[in-house]
Amino acid sequence: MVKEIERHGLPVVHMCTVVPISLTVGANRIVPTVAIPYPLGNPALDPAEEKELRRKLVRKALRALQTEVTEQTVFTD
Amino acid sequence: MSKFRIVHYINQFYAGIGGEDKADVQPEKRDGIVGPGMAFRGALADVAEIVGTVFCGDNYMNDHSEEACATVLEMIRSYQPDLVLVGPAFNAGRYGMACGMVAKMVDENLHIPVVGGIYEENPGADMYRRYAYFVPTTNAASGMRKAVPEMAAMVKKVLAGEEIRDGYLKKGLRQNYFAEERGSKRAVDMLLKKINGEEFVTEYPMPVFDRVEPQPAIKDITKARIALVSSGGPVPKGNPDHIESSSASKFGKYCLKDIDDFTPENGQTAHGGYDPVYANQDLDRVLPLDVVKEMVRDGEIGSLHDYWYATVGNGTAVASAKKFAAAIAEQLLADHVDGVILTST
Amino acid sequence: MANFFIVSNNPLAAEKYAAQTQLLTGSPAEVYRAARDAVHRGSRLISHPLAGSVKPNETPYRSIVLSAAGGVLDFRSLQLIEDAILVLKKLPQRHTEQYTPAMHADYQVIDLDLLDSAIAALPAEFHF
Amino acid sequence: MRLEIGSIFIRDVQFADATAVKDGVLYVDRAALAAAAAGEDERIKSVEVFLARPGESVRILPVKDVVEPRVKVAGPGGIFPGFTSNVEQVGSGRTHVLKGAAVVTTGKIVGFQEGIIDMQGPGAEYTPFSKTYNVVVKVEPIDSLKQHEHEVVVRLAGLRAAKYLGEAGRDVEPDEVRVYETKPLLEQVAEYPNLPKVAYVYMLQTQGLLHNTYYYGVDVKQIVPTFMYPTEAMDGAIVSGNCVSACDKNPTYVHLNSPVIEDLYAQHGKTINFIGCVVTNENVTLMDKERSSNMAAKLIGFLGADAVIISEEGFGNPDADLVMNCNKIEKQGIKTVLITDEYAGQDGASQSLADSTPLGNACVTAGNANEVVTLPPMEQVYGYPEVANVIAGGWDGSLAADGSITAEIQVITGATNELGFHKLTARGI
Repeated sequence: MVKEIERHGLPVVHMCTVVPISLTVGANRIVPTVAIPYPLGNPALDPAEEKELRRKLVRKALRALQTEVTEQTVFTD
Repeated sequence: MSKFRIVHYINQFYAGIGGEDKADVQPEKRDGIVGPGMAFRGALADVAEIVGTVFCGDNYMNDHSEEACATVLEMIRSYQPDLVLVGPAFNAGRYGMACGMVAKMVDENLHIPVVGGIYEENPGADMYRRYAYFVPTTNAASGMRKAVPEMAAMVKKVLAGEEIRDGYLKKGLRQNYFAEERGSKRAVDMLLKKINGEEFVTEYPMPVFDRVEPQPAIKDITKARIALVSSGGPVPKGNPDHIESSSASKFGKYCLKDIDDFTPENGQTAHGGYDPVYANQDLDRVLPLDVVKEMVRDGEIGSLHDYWYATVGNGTAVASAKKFAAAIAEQLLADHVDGVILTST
Repeated sequence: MANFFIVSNNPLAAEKYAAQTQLLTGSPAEVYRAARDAVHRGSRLISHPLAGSVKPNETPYRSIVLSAAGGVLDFRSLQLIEDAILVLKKLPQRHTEQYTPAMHADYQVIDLDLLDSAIAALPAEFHF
Repeated sequence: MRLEIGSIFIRDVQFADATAVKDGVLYVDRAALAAAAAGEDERIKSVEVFLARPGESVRILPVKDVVEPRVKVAGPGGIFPGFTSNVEQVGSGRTHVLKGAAVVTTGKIVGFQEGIIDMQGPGAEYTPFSKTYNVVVKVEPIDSLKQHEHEVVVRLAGLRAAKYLGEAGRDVEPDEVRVYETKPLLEQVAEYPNLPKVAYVYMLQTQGLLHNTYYYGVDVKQIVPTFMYPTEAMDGAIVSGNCVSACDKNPTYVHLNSPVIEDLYAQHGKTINFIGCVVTNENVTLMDKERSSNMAAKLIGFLGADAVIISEEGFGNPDADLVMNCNKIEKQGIKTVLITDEYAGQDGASQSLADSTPLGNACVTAGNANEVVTLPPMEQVYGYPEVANVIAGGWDGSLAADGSITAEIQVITGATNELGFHKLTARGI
């Protein structure tokens, strides 16, 4: 899916929990997320903290989209 | 001996009905040859005859696939063919899909062989290659002159019952046969070749994954148009399109203009591959709509495409991914989207 | 307290390892789903979900040993459980509910034996 | 170790008053064989014996094991050490084989019916045991027997029967004598210093009840991988207690005639230097799998092998062991060839293995076990025909009223043997 959309000429940032799968399916910009049932959240946090966590992850994704890459890159920090 | 009977399936364009403006025409059949079938006539003359041509508008075939396929199948059946010829579709996405759907219907219901022509990267090729001998073609209709003799040769081989090992896009099926030597001997032979640096052919290729070149980065995200896509199955509450929980046959497209935040009342997941409790409580955990909306408002993101797209996939490659991605990308490009955030579970 | 647990639909497993077993009432597919959800929450597989050569569509009983929840997602466990679910999907469904009581008893014994081998080989970090 | 294998070619089998081999005919004293198979085991209620020859309209099911009659005529130890002989090291001296004859055991353990052998028709093509002269031993245990014991009882009866028949070849002059020899490592390496050193990683199914394999009588799941001289297998060092997945479990017969060992010996001293085997297991826990693959890879490295063949046994989880062994051996710069079989679904469209690795680039396949075949009715059925509905790969209704069976080829004994004993394979179309 990621790879196929990118093939049509759009940069894609893949936000996903299972980075090895993302590498396998051919994503070029990868942002690791929290957990499979809640990639962009964490039910253990209070709602405000959870939203802040999500905001940070999305900002990281935006940064990935603005970063030139030549090969599959995982944006960890 | 009487000649083999062939039915040819083509689209509205090759049938001479018209282009994109006629892509909604319903299935029709004509006795004998219409359009490109003429080119096949000479090549097949001594063994087979195109006894009928069935055509349909590409949009009609794709948008009403169930009825269209059923009608096309009955039209094909009415000619009692020995083989069905589809295309060539070259790189025309919707025509390729149509040819593929016809191949599948014929293979599963009439149990007669199908020969087609298609460009390897046409999404229809990946989706439906297992149902036909698809001869690889160039990506444009200018390759017709090359495609016809190759397809005709494949038709002849198939009708003659010859064992066909190449000249088509592999169907991706595993087929048993008895080898000359037993397995252990073949293993020793393969090992000797591997030791000696000679070429050897594995009998079971482990799955490999192709890559795509990274697209250039977005220069300034505050001016860019972003779209949200997810393979985690985020859908409006009630799953209005009835997206299946796994191996879904369709993707969802939903307007996000009126939603600023997901709640248990307006969103849920359709994905059957994980515990849905957390996503159903707050779908922002799968599709970060709340923060993205705020960031657009605050100017951190230029603008947002008005729809989100939802598929159900476990991350592993599924045959339909290409088809979905092609359809989604088309709509995103039409709306001048610059980049995509795709979330997965 | 044990730092591992068993998801199972085998009553013999629940009998023998009462305190450690989450007994489910459904098919092996339910057991796989429960194990998958546990892996998604951070549990690691201790036993292979396709233990034994008994095909998952053939046996009505399945027991899987996992580490107690916590920790980061273990990719290897994820891969194995997802692959096992795919294997179950590709095999034709069989009407195991029509098995005779004696057959059910046999499949329970087999599953328990595979479970016993896993418990006997429990890695040192795990305990009752 | 140096072992002479003297093959006595068997061209027919008949019942007679006394058990003997004469002019290529195996004469079987029916009652004496039944008594020998039963031994002193009071858990056995009765033993019946039948004969099944190639081309006859005979079906045997459910097959538990197939064993070849052999007798040790010189050298230490006896056939099937740890079972019908003491645990002396075998694999040297001389062994006589009734080549072409086989003991086929059949017994009923309700849930786990296993294995079909057809002596003619389409099913016969799929099993290597349609070409052997089969002495069918049907074992009926006492009613109260538990599942665990049932498997043991039938397994031991088969070994005793094969040993009893093998004795008939003790004083017969073999039609052919072949010599197999692998020396202690340093000597063996020195013998052919310029040939690539090849070893064999011999994976055995070891998961639990009905999934066990024994090496000198010890349950292999309890050992760490160890070194084996290839000739040990020829004397019955490896015995199968595996009754699940008929197509790709390794009957004891196939261990005795271990095909990779035989075909590596065929090249020994010519193109390769066959330095030995590493026997390893396929256990249920992931930690065991890690440990065993580490140990096996270490041993292979220690032996200084340049290349190995790795064979698998069984369905599903052993794919993980195969992949681990392959990865860990390849990463030491040692070349591998893998032997497996496939479960690609009835239409051949599914993923074949439950695991994969890009390093597994040289793979031999024994075919897709999910392929569906229809086996026409046979005039004679030995065993328990009603179990066709419940064997692996059969499904409800697979036994038709006329006696024909529609099922996946995984029901056929040896159809997709992963030691490479048979010719079935698969290709991508």
